[in-house]
Amino acid sequence: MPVKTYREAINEALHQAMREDSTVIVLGEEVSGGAGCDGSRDAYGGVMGVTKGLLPAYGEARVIDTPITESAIIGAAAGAAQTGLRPVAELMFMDFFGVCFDQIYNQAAKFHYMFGGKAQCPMVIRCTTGAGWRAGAQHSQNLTQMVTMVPGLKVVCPTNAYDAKGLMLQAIKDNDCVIFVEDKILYDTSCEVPDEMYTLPFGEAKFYREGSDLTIVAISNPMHKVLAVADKLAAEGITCDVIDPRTTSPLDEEAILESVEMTGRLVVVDEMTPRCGIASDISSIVAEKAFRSLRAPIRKVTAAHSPVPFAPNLEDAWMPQESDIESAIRDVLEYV
Amino acid sequence: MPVKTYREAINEALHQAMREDSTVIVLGEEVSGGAGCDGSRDAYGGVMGVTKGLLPAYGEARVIDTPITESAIIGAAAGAAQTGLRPVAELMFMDFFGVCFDQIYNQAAKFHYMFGGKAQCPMVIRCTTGAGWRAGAQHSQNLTQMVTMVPGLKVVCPTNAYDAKGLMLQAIKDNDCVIFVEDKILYDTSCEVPDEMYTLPFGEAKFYREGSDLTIVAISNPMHKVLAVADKLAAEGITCDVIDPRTTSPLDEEAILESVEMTGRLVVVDEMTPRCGIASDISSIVAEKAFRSLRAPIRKVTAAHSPVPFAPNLEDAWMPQESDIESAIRDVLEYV
Amino acid sequence: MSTDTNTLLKPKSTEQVLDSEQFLKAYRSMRTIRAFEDRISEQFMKGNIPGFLHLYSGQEAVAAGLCLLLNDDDYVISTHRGHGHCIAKGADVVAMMKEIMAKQGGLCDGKGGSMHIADFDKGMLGANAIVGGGPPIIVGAALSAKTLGTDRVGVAFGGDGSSNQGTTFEAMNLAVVLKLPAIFLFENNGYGEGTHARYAVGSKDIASRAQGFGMPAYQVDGTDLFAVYETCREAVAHCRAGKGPVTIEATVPRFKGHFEGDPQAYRGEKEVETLMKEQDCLVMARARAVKEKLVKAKDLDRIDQEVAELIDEATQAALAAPAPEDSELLKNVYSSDY
Amino acid sequence: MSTDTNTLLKPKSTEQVLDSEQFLKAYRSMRTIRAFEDRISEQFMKGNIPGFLHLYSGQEAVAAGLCLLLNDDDYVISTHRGHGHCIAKGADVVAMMKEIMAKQGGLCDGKGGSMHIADFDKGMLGANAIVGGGPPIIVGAALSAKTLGTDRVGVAFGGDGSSNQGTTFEAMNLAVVLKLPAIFLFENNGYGEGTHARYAVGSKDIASRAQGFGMPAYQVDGTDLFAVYETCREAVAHCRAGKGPVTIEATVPRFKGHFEGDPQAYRGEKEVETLMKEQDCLVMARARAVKEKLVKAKDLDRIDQEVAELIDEATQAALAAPAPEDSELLKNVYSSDY
Ligand SMILES: Cc1ncc(C[n+]2csc(CCOP(=O)(O)OP(=O)(O)O)c2C)c(N)n1
Ligand SMILES: Cc1ncc(C[n+]2csc(CCOP(=O)(O)OP(=O)(O)O)c2C)c(N)n1
Ligand SMILES: [Mg+2]
Ligand SMILES: [Mg+2]
Repeated sequence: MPVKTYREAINEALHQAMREDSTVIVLGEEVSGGAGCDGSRDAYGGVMGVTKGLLPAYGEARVIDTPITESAIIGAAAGAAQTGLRPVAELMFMDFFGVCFDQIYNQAAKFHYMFGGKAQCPMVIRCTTGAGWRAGAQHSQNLTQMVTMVPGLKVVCPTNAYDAKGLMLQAIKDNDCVIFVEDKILYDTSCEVPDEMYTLPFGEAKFYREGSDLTIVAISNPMHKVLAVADKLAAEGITCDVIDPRTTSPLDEEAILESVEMTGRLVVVDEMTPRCGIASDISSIVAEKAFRSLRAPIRKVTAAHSPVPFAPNLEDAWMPQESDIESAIRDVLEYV
Repeated sequence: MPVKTYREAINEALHQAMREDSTVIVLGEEVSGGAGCDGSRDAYGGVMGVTKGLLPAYGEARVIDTPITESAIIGAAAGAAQTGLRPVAELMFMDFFGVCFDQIYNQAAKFHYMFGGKAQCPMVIRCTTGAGWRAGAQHSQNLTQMVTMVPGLKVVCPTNAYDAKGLMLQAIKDNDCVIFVEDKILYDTSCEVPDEMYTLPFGEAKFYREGSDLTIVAISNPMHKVLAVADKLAAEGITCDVIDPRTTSPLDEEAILESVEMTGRLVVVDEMTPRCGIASDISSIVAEKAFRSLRAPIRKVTAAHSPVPFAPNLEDAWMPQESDIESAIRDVLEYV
Repeated sequence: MSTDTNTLLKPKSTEQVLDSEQFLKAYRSMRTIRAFEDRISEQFMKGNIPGFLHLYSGQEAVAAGLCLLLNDDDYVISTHRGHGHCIAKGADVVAMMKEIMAKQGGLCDGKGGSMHIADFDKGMLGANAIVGGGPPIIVGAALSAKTLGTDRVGVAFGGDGSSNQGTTFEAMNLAVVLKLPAIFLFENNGYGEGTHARYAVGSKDIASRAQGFGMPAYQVDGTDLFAVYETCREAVAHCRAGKGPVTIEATVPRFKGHFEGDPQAYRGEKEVETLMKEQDCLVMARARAVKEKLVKAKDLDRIDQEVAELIDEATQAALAAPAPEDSELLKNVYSSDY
Repeated sequence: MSTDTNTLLKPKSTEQVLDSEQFLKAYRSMRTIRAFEDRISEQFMKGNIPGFLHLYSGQEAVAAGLCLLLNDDDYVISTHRGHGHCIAKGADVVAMMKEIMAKQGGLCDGKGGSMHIADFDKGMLGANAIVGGGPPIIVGAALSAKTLGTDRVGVAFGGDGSSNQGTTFEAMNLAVVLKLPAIFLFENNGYGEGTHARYAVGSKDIASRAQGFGMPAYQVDGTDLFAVYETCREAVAHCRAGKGPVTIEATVPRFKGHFEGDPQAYRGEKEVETLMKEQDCLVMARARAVKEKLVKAKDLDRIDQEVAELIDEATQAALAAPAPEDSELLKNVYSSDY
């Protein structure tokens, strides 16, 4: 099977969805780049290159560069979604929720319910997340919890290229507003990705590893740190269920609960600040629904409770690292 | 001691703070009302009447009616806070975070840290919250978790008039950006409130009731439903610690943990949607730090995972009610 | 129409261009709105309506005049003050009343209420309780029209107050950049709650501010149905011809409080009384149409009568209808089930 | 100055009004900016600077010309492209270099970096990595000035791209409503990342759009230090006199990519080359000042020399400085401890 990067996989999904369905459009800042300029068009294809090639293939009517105007971008996507299109809007960085959040949580998320099921809002909001780029406090945040908490939104956070393609194709097909969270750190990672179109269902966790000593749930990029630790532990004979929910809303509670019922021990890892994050959420679900099976405290491994600092050493200290994950795991395993 | 309503208590705190410190200003939509009109000024004194009388007392330079422009209101407050004033900005409804959230979580919350401690942002954002008014999906939300999760913000949610006054005076004195969450349902509730100025510290929980069978933590208006249930149970000989954190950030973890260490059982109640809320957050903290003491699953009693519906019966079903709280408590108590 | 952005536009003529059939349609629409608002005000006082009401009384000529020019598949998006737009766009008054009373059979199954009333079959994309929430969304509806090659237009109603919200400006700029068939119709009733537009709109002039964004902008007396119609006719034609967005600022009186129950201490003495006497669009439209022999007074009387009956019927039906089942709570959070 | 909002303003004269001392100050500031940006570009390529850099090269006359008119206690707020504003406002270049290299002794203790560089002692309220983040905040600084009765002014720098953001418009309206001493200075360098202003600014014209908000607005050639100075002189005087806000649109070339490393495929062939040859504000300022005998060439040469030394020194100091202690991570999340 061909090997593709996370970037290529999402790009391919967008290409295929646009080819198949003429109501799919892409809009956002720099989604092609070069609008109004003297040089070449499609100069960026998205600042991360994810939408590269869409403009030449589908034209300006369907690949729409916008001014810097996030509220209008998301609002326009929501309005278009209600009136016959399937927009894929891009927010360059998830950190920019703040300049358009009303259109996300008060508008797009609520239309279907608030209007008694008579409106549909089939749209995707792509946004990048994640620290590690030394991009500072306003371009490094993982705010997945801010959308996960909103009823009406679905939230997807793929951790590999294969999942990214299948989940993107599902997101575009889906009739609700889907927030598609791309971890910038993952764009150049690759794995086998079929050329054909395929979808992956929402709300179905993926087991990266299976084991019996511990359950580890991780969201976005930290999953890869978890895997490194899990493999190290495996060499010591400690085996873990390593679960990637893939979508935080809907959440595959069942997979997590079943695993904890077997292992009795849970560590949850994300790269959000610690208060009210996904780690808290999953922990609380397990503390409510699988309490009887729990044999140790549930440990959360998250980023620190501070804005993301610029200095590389501080940013590294801010992010959850393999050593943090490992020591949390060992604590939980050793608990009697 | 004189009895005052929650509305009067906050109003008095604002009056006293403005009288004492000429750098305190109030700004927002309709904080006095009547700007540019032919009729009387201070016509509203805030749509809830909380800022009534400030304009006549302190004048237009310090009690500033604004256009409908939340990003500019919060941004202006943040800029003023950095340059010598202590603004108290009003967001009429917490639901409006979406039209100004960048100025809250990316700007005001981060200045102090991001600029190496060299900026300070001593401001208060007052906002109303809470369902029950049949105001529909965009005017009824409790989004306290959205600000609690943000490092750099402090979040206050008083449940009675006495606390409201003391916490407001502390909030205005505080050198950080404080989100002051007023539950609309509480404005007409009253209790004894001293005439003098006093402050209550942040991060110090209040015990509404003390007991040994169960710990109940509740945020905002649901506290009053909890108290009704707790009193009913007390009549049956069941006694509970009923804890009001009063500030969700900083959170008085210690009080909660100590209580759970004693009771071994916890129910957390809020009026937020269930995912990534304060109930999840507190539950996860206890599941991590007081696991050994836990003798039953931690139950969360929250609103439903949907937008707030308009119809009264649906809204009532959406909100956590006494019966929900009672049955969660009984489940937890009965768990063996 | 000139697209010279340095001149505020007036419609080419405000001579009578409405024919009698159209006039009757508009009159019926205006009368229905007025009667509807009066009735729900009364029902609100009786405690039969939960929540908040913002009535459209006094502004009827704007919604009615514009919507004469729209088809069912054109789009409008509204504000917290949305009943008039909804009725003018053709929504079923019975289903509206049920919605506002939170009953089964309501336009939004009782989940929306007055501030979120919508009728997607009539292209009415919803009242919106966030000031400035609508304009970005109508840009999307106009984008659909352009992308799908229909000749539909999208209209965002907004108030003077909403004209100060950043989302509104962003929507205007994006509509210009993408040359979309969008109309930004600002009903300047002088007030955003209890704050006057002469205070809150820094430029004092919404149309010219909009014009600065690079689109043609009209100012029109919103109490004059004939003028509204002619202005909107030009604006709609401009949009349908693919020439991009247009702004219209219509000055109107607000007969009622910001919300039902508003004591309105901020208004001048006798202000409302005078407005109701001198600026009632229904009275003026009727007088002119009869005087110019466009229609007969008795035809209008008949409409008044029919409307009164309709409103009675709607009220009875809504009062009699059951509340939604509790089990509806978690229905329609998502389109697809998980 | 006329406040007629229907006419875009030009400064009354662009005759030489800078005296030689001021010119030397501005020249030093411009040269420092240019040399600073060149040096960090080089250091970035060497891997000594983490994160992202957006260089100000080509736009120096704007920051330098404006800041000549400001005192340390006046306020500016900047954008992601903030080094020039920071230097012109008087920040210590050594501490800047340390900040950008994420070192101890940096202006923000290494927590901010290029995109969040600030110097509160100099009234520089920070670079801001959110496009449109600054204007609302400067409204607050101007509000402080008005409320506290100082004669300070606040300047929000912004790009052409930022002029499309709703927050910017809200800030302009609020500044007009409250009549605040705020200047909105848009540096139109033609580009928002890889999108041209002629596409993204629907009105094609930032100044006249701002003017629609009801404030005087200037357009100025931002490569001409003399013109910038004169324009800003009028604008600052207007603000200090309590007459409310002003907008200035300054057209400037962007010599570098949007960010360091930007391949710039969207730019025309030889575009940058031509701009650097024909629109270099430093070259032009120097030529005119020498020709008009305002200063001597050798004085300028000496400044160039001194600046080069300063930049060397800053680079050495920054390279040598240690990274922040890891223990700093949780310091300054809050002003007070709990
Ligand atoms: C974002 C937001 N801010 C504030 C409000 C509260 N509010 C509701 S209506 C209103 C006034 C709106 O004025 P205008 O746009 O002139 O409309 P009108 O009420 O006159 O029809 C305000 C401030 C809101 N609903 N949404
Ligand atoms: C809210 C927001 N949207 C988008 C971006 C990404 N971004 C950073 S700079 C920039 C272009 C800004 O253009 P302009 O205002 O003209 O400033 P210039 O880069 O030309 O100095 C964009 C789109 C951002 N940082 N913030
Ligand atoms: Mg109004
Ligand atoms: Mg630019």
